[in-house]
Amino acid sequence: MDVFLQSLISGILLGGVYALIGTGLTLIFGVMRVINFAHGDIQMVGMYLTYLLFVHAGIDPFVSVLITFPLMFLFGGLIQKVFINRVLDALPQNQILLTIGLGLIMSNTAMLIFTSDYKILTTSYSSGSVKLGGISISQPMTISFLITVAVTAALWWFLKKTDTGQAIRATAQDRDAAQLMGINVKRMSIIAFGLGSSLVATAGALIAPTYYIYPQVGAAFTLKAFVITVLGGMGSIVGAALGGIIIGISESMGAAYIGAGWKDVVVFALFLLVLLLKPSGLMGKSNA
Amino acid sequence: MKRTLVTMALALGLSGTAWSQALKIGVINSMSGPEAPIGENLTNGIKLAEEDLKKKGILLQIVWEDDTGKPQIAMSAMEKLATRDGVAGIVGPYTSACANAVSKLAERYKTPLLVPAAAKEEITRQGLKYVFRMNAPADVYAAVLVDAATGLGKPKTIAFMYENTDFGTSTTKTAKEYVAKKGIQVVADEPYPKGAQDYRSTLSVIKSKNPDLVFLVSYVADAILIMRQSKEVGLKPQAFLGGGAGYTTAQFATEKAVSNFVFSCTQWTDDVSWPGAKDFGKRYKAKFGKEPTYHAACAYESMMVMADCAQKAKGDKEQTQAALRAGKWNGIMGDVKFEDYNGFTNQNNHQMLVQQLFDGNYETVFPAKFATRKPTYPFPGWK
Amino acid sequence: MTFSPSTRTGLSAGAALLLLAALAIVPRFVQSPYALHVLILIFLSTIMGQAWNILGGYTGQYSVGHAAYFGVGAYVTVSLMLHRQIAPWVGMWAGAAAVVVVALVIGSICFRLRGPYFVLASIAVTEIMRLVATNLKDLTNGAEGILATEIPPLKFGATVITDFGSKVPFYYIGLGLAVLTILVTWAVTHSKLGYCFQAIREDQDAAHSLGINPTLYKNIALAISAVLTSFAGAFYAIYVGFVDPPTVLGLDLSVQIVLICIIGGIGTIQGPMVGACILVPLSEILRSNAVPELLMKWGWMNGESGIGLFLKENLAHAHVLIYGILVVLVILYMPEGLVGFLRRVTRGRRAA
Amino acid sequence: MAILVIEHVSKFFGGLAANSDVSFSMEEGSIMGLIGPNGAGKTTLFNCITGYYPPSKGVIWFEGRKMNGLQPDKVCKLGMARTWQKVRPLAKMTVLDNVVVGALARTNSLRVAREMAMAQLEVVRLHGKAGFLAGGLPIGERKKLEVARVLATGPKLLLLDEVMGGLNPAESEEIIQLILDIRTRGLTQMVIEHDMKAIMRISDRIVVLNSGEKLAEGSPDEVVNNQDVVDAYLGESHAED
Repeated sequence: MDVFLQSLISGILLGGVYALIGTGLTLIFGVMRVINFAHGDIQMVGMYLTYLLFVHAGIDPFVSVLITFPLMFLFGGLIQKVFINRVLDALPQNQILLTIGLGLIMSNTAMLIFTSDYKILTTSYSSGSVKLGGISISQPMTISFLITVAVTAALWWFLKKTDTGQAIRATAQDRDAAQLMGINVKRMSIIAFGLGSSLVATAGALIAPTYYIYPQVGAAFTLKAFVITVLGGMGSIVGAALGGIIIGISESMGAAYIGAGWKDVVVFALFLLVLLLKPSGLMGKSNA
Repeated sequence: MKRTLVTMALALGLSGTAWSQALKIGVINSMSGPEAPIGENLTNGIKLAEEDLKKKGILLQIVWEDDTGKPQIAMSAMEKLATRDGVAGIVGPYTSACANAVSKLAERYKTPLLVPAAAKEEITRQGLKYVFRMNAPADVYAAVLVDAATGLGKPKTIAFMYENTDFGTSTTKTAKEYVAKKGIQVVADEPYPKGAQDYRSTLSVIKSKNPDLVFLVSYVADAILIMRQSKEVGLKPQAFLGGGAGYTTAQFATEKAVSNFVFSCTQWTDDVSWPGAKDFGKRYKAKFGKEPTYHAACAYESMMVMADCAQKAKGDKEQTQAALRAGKWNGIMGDVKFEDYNGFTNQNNHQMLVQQLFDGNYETVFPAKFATRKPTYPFPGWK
Repeated sequence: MTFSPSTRTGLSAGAALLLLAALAIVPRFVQSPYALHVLILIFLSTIMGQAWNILGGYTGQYSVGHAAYFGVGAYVTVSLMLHRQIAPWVGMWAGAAAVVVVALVIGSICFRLRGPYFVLASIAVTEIMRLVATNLKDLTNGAEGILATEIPPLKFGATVITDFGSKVPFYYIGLGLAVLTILVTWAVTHSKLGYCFQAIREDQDAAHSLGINPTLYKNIALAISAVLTSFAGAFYAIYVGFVDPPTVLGLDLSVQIVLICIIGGIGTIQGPMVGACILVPLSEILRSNAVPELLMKWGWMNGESGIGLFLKENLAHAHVLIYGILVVLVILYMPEGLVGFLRRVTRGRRAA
Repeated sequence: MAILVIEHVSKFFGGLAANSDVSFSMEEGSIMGLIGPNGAGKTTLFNCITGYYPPSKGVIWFEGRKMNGLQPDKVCKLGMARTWQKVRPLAKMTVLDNVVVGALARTNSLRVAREMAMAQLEVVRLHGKAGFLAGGLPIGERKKLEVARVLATGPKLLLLDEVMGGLNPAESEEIIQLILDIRTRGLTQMVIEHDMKAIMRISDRIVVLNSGEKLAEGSPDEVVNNQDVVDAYLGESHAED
């Protein structure tokens, strides 16, 4: 029973961060229909930024989100404007390769600057936990989960209530129609890519105290982000949040009951199952 | 003087003739790609060796080759070094997969290959005359740790948790065979994919089995994560045994809250009484700004040995091989001699050490003749 | 000057034969095993790229999971050789048979999806195969991989044709397989299959309305592509003598395969060859620090100067970075690959 | 003899009926006009007949054979071929190769297919552009290419979805002549068209759809004089002009 509860709690807490990563990707895909293979690498950039702020300015990783978020927004927007924008109408395989190339550039530049050493942020609360009966709840992961909830809620509010948010949603729904309605689609794409980058970088900052940083750290997260996004329905924020939690729980349960080596098989199998049974994802519209 | 000459020759574009006076030794290492974090330690070790050799008046031309962690690229590198660059010998590759792939080429081209730190046993078990290995292979990792534990208490059960890579699985495989001989029962066998963020569910499964020993094989960062989360879930065996790699790093040691009293085995440590070990640690730290890992030491000593042989052989490959076979060294890795035993060929029967962490400091606790402190056993619990 | 189509075909066939003849006698003049090795890698890349081209280039199904077929081909061939003493040139057909089964299963999953979803599904399926290969230790020896350095000599009756003691037999096998792949591609594109494949690529619904069953033809394309890829895998396994899940089933490999085609020119018969001829030597040059060495050798750079030291230290580390920059530049400025780019340039010149 | 019989065909998307209870039949060798305002369900009916959607209810008979559930490729091989409202050229293939793809529905030999394709290109007078890339053709020629391509599949029944849409009067006239020409070869044709003058000229019978239902059926004269049709469709169409 302890094993079950422990796995469930860890899965949910982990899922929170996954949700944020997925939300970032879903926003980018929704607006541009580009599969961003550099997503994890953008997260890596965010993680190094967090690391620099922690080591050189002594800023707590959770607090540094306030700096990372806007900086990575600019970073993502720039990438969109300079590169992605030029392949929006290109063949999908070219878009994929472009983002793969950009990812290679980011991770290898990081390697030149920081070497390929593992960087570990040790905060006073890195291994802190609260005991609840036989199970323990990680303190830093609980905080990061709460921040995730707050960020997701804020994003949801932004997309529903602000003019820019609504324009982004309109663009995601139908790019051509949005253009006809006078929405500046190019600007929306830049904002969406910027926001997507901010979100995934925030996820990076949030896991920094409990994880570690190295130049290739992004690769695994990119794949995970795809799975989460498709699971929830490409373009759906609520879906991505839900997908993140589901993936978190299935990883954790898979590790406990089938074996840690098989947990990713569980995740990918789940992914294929959803693709086949409900290609639009759990929260996607059926015609999407 | 020689150095000035070389510089002048270079400036004049006469590099070809000048270089030919230097000993050519190839290095194959994972300098980029997923293995790069460890590969970098080897690079640094070899750079330090290059400096030291220069001081001794042995001028090296090292031909660096990056295998990016891929066997077929390692083969490219090997082909190039052996047939185009005409090196006297090669130090590397770092990973077992790459070392395996190039070993038969070394034999074919009669080019001595000194593998510094790859653990897979097969590498020196193929009867290849030109393949040498500095470090102790995977079976020793497990044996030395289990010996230390059985010498200190009476553990009856053991749980394995290891990354499902070549290194992790082959180390654990030999460990399982070894504990079976010692009559210890395996209660959990949990391979995990490296780079996961959450090990809590696996650890709570292990905790529910209540093992006497927990045997862990992980690289640097995972080691810290696993120990942090072990503390979280309250796993408390008689001893944590870290099978090399991640449990022997300075980074791991600094995580005092979770690393205290963890046993680990290593090929090398800077507090051991082997000549030059302490000094190597100091100079390494000064030059690269971090503590050396055993990979760095293995690579350093490998380059020193290879350069020594190559110089005696005046760059001739076959004579270099003969010199490696015949020679005996005593440096920062202790006694080095390449021997044939237990099915191994040209294997340095290296003595591995067991260390325990005390408040951020590694102390050698086993075997007794190298021990610097009495071990604490069983694990007294989390602070 | 203009040629009639048949004259042009005749000319290019002649040029191809000349090239083939030249390649066939290369080992007589080139003794350097390293040079032969690089050529063998080029052949291997050509096979992989051309095989992918049939599905991705001609049929428009952008699989980023071709490592699955490469890996199965490699594993089956090596396992049979090691455990059942079946010679690789026999075992590779068993590998091909296994790959067809795998391909049809993967096809039945992935071909229900289109566009980005197809790409992601192809990645997911291949990742599952990699993870299964890592976990099923009894079948694949798990992460430790399979080492197979002893290759049985190739015999014809009692005569030993080769004992694989040098690069040369591998050179000819690689060349032979590359030629086979190119011939298969040529035959496919000059048959009904090729028309059906391209129609599906251009517009699946329109093709469907013209009497083409897309599911059937996509699966045929996949099967051909997968079998040829499995040959590449088998060849790799025998040549390198070592297989493990990350190298023969990894996402890196799948991406590499696609890259060969895209750099060269997708959906053209020359594309994969051009791509292989560029990418293999390029990565060799960048990887082995040849650039600073040459600069020093030619006296353009002082090895002990600041810049020299910097380049020597970092260029080897930076080769993947340079690779990434090249990929980005090609996608932005030559989206149809080098072959497409050259065609556009020459066409432009002809028009002018 | 009726070549095509539509019996009580309905098609629902979710709760919405795109076609409901449509019935009519076509005589061999005739031309039937299918008209109706935008969203009347004309293209949906085409999609049902040619196998892109299975009808939700009802039966489609072609030459006495039940067609429900057959895939589009099978439908094509049985002798029904369609064009698309929004032309779908195989853009990166040549004009000739586009038609060859159609001809391959009838033969496995490339040589034969090329000959057949060339013949059809001559019918639509595009043989001069056989070597051009289809994606580079102007709209009028794309429409003709589309007709040549379906003709090459050797159909008995052609379903033409707005082949005159977006063309200038001269081009439209060419297509009209083409349709009449095809009739002389004994092929049956169903034509969706917005140009009322054209449809009145070429059709033997006309079916009018409105909101998914059949509103009227008859000769062009009968339809024009049908008050329901005038109210529902022609009125709107005039208002549009």
